[in-house]
Amino acid sequence: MFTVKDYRDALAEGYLLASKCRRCGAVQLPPRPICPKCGSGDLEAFKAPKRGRVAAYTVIHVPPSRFKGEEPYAVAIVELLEGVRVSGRMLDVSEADLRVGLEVEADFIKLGEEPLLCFRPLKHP
Amino acid sequence: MFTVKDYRDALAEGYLLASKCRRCGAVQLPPRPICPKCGSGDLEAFKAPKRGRVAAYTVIHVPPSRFKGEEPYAVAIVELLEGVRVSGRMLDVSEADLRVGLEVEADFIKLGEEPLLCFRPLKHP
Amino acid sequence: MGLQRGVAIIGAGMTRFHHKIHADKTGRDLFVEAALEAMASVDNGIELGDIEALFIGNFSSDSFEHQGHVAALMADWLGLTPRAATRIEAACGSSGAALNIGVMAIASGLYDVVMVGGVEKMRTLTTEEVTDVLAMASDEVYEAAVGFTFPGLYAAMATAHFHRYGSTWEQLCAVSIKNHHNGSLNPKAQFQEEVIDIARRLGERRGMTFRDEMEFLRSPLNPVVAYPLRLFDCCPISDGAAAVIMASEEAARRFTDTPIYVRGIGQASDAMALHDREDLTTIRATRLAAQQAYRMAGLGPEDIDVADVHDCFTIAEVVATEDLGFFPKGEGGKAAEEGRTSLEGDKPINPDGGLKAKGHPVGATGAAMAYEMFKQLRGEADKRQVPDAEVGLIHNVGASGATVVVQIYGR
Amino acid sequence: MGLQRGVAIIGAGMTRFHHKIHADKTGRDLFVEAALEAMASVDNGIELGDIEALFIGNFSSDSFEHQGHVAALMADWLGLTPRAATRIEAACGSSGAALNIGVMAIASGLYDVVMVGGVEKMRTLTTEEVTDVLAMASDEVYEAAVGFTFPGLYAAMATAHFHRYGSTWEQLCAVSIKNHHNGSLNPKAQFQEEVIDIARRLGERRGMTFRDEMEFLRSPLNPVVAYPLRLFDCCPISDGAAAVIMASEEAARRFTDTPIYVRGIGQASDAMALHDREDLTTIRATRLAAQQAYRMAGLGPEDIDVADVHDCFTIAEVVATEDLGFFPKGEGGKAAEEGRTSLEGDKPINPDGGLKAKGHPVGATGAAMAYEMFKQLRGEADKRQVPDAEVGLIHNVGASGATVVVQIYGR
Ligand SMILES: [Zn+2]
Ligand SMILES: [Zn+2]
Repeated sequence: MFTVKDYRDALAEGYLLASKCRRCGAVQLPPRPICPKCGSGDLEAFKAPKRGRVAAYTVIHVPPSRFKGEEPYAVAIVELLEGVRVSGRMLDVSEADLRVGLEVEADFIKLGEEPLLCFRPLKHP
Repeated sequence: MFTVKDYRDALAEGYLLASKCRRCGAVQLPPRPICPKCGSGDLEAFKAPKRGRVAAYTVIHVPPSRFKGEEPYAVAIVELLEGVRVSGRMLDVSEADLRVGLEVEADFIKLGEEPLLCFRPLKHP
Repeated sequence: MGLQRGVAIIGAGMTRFHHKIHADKTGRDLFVEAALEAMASVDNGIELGDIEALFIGNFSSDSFEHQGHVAALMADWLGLTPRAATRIEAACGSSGAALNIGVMAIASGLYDVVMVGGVEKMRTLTTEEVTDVLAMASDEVYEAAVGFTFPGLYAAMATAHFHRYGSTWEQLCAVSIKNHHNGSLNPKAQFQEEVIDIARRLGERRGMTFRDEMEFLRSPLNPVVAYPLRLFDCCPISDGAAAVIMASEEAARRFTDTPIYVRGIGQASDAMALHDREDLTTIRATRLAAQQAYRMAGLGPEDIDVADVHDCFTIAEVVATEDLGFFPKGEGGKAAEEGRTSLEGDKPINPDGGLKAKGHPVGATGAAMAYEMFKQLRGEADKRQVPDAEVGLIHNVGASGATVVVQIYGR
Repeated sequence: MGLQRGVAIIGAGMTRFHHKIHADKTGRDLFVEAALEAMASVDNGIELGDIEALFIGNFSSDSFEHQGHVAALMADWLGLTPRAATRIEAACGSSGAALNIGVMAIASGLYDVVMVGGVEKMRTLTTEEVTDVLAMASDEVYEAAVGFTFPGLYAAMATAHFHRYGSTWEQLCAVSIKNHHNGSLNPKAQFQEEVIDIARRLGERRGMTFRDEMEFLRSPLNPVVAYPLRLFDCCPISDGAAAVIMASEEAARRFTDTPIYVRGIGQASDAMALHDREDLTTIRATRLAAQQAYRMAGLGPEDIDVADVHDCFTIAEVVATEDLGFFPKGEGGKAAEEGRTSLEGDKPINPDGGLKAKGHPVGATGAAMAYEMFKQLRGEADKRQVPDAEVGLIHNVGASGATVVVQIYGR
């Protein structure tokens, strides 16, 4: 049974752990103990792709106290696969360039002790 | 309508604010907005007596973090009037002398910024 | 199977919601004030002894007042002990969820009369600390940890809504201006001032003048909180409490000739994390909770004369008016801009000023919505009265939509 | 008016309660584990889609995991969305209160099948910090502020009880020894070791030998927590979750031939502050909640074959067995000493080890008590089975007695 720790351990190691339902094929990111689509507990782990597109975003100007001093900072919801999204911090992008549809790639950094999922705009060669 | 602040202000000034129901005579310490005996909101303030007897007590050896370092310290429930009790810190008494029925007198000190209700054993002349 | 017994509201009260005037009061002081007003509002009078149970919505007195177990505390302070007292928590939907439980408690046959209240004393903390506490209502591990705040989640919804439907920030401003107008008519509202008057007042202090509201709202006096949402897109931080008294239909007649009947109730959940929702521009739990309530009431969106919807942010009101079926999907912003949701419009929304102007002591908001409908449907809403309002709806959301409660009332 | 529909428990599950083995799990992980076990225990099988609503007891995930809004989170993680999910909080009585709401929810006619669970992940904090969090369940302003802790409040009750009835600390030790014995028979218990075996194990490490349990319990290896209560008078800090599935009597028959029927429920409140109670040696809310439950069931204390009572501290079990009417006031300690509450006694109490040995993840405790009665009354309690148990009672207390819930079950 996948736990929160499995996902966080994967983040710390530099990849996005997802699960796929062996019964109905639905994908969960982070991995879950139960498939929310069909209720099956028969799920297999896989590494989610690191590239995706911004589905929604914001720039935080009034931060919670734990991130005080970092403002303004951008956060985005990124779609990695059809219908599979995740939240992450946006780096290396100006407020003007941030938009829905922007192509991004995941990066894995640490904020103090904690792994932090980040995204950066994809640089086309 | 009496509020929590009224009681705390009184503590800071060195007395115990109580209320008495004008309808049924019931006494409330701390003062309350409503008489719990009869539901009346017609209550008058008065200063509760400072002397009473220990009705129950304990000596805290595992403190909450805000009182860490003060342990062991004694806390008592003191009966000031028939059926009217209050909780306070016990000072100037050994664990051996602390007992139900002990005569005590209220004292008002500060713990940092906060007023703290204390009791000391009554010294008979 | 439907509810085994009908339920009605027979009394309602609330404190003014405010960020300053309650500085000297604790949560228990606020709740007692609201509860006493609710009792005083019962036409034929009511005694404490008539109230058989208490349900209290509260989000996090743990964080705000270092006080848990608050339902027992409120019962104690109001003089309701030894009656059963239970706290219900569903983030900003806490007292909405408590209202549903109040209905079930009576319909079950266990109680004839109960009080349902809500309370939140928030102004014990700084704005940053409050932001931190509110973020607990989202998914700590997957959202809050990467930096999402509560305004941030709704801001993200706004960007998705703008992108998909072409709605605009200017449409959101129409919501804010309308709600401030309604608040100016409501003596219980935290802000009782039109946006244009606030613009004039603040401008004078800084030697600035504004041609109209929009110039003010675009100015630095309306700073960005979470892009694209600015200060005037966000509800304030508030202290306050509200309470309603519910009774079985049969018991209700003893207390008043004009009870307000609960016609339908609904509640749904959804993924905690916004990113996990099927559609970022819709709160699915709103659709499902509304469906349940409409079905139970045998009514549809077209039958609703007045509604209090959960406008914690301006975009939330737009999305809610769509998801409740008042306007086609994507046209909520346009409807606001056209004045259709104003007191004079065809679908008056948040006549009390909404969370935006009335204030949002989070745990008290659902109960305060029920208070407003009690006043509106009894024709007691004074300057903010929606004429001939016979059917009212409340819509109370927990966090970014993981909990939604809907209730429909009728005269 | 009584409940409009009968209610039964058709399934129950729980994690083991523990202070260490769940270190790598969060609250949501624990709850899912308990919920899946509850579902697997339903004789004829059950699907997630059969469960129409979720009620979760939780004391303060706010403080322990910086996570509010936990009912929606649990629904999400279990795959129960979009079903209604509501968190109930009444301190250590949280999931007891949730059980009562589950009963009302079904009796109201709104739902046929609901899940009621409880969860608490406490071992994220140090013992001092946990002490701080638990103190929030008492009156912050009038009790916690002067230095009362949660053990301290029960310790004060003990001094009053000793003074008035001549009961003794040695009698409290009998409760602890008995509950550790029962825990040693329960694979879900945190401590599965007799006190004498613990004495031997700890003694060996320090080169000490103990003649019997009492010599060990009087030794420095059993330090004072809050005089007169020592470590072995106190329940431990635990992580864990529990869940039961409830159904209307009619729906229950689809799922099992041996449902456990809810015969009576009760809930009462009292003053938050211990000092404000009428009598410091009695928990009045226990008496009143039990009265309600006995009346609804048409039963009395003499009819109860087995009971789980809230022994957060040894003195609490003594007071509970008196207030529930099992023994005359003041004689609960004597009854424990005489073995009357042991598995072989005439009134077996806490066959699962109680909070003392089974553990006490506070928000999960009421649901775990219902789990135990489900097992006992179905004859599935293995080594700790009370022979021929037909009627069971649970007694779940919030804090020092400001909330008490009682439920009575029958085959
Ligand atoms: Zn599946
Ligand atoms: Zn009186």
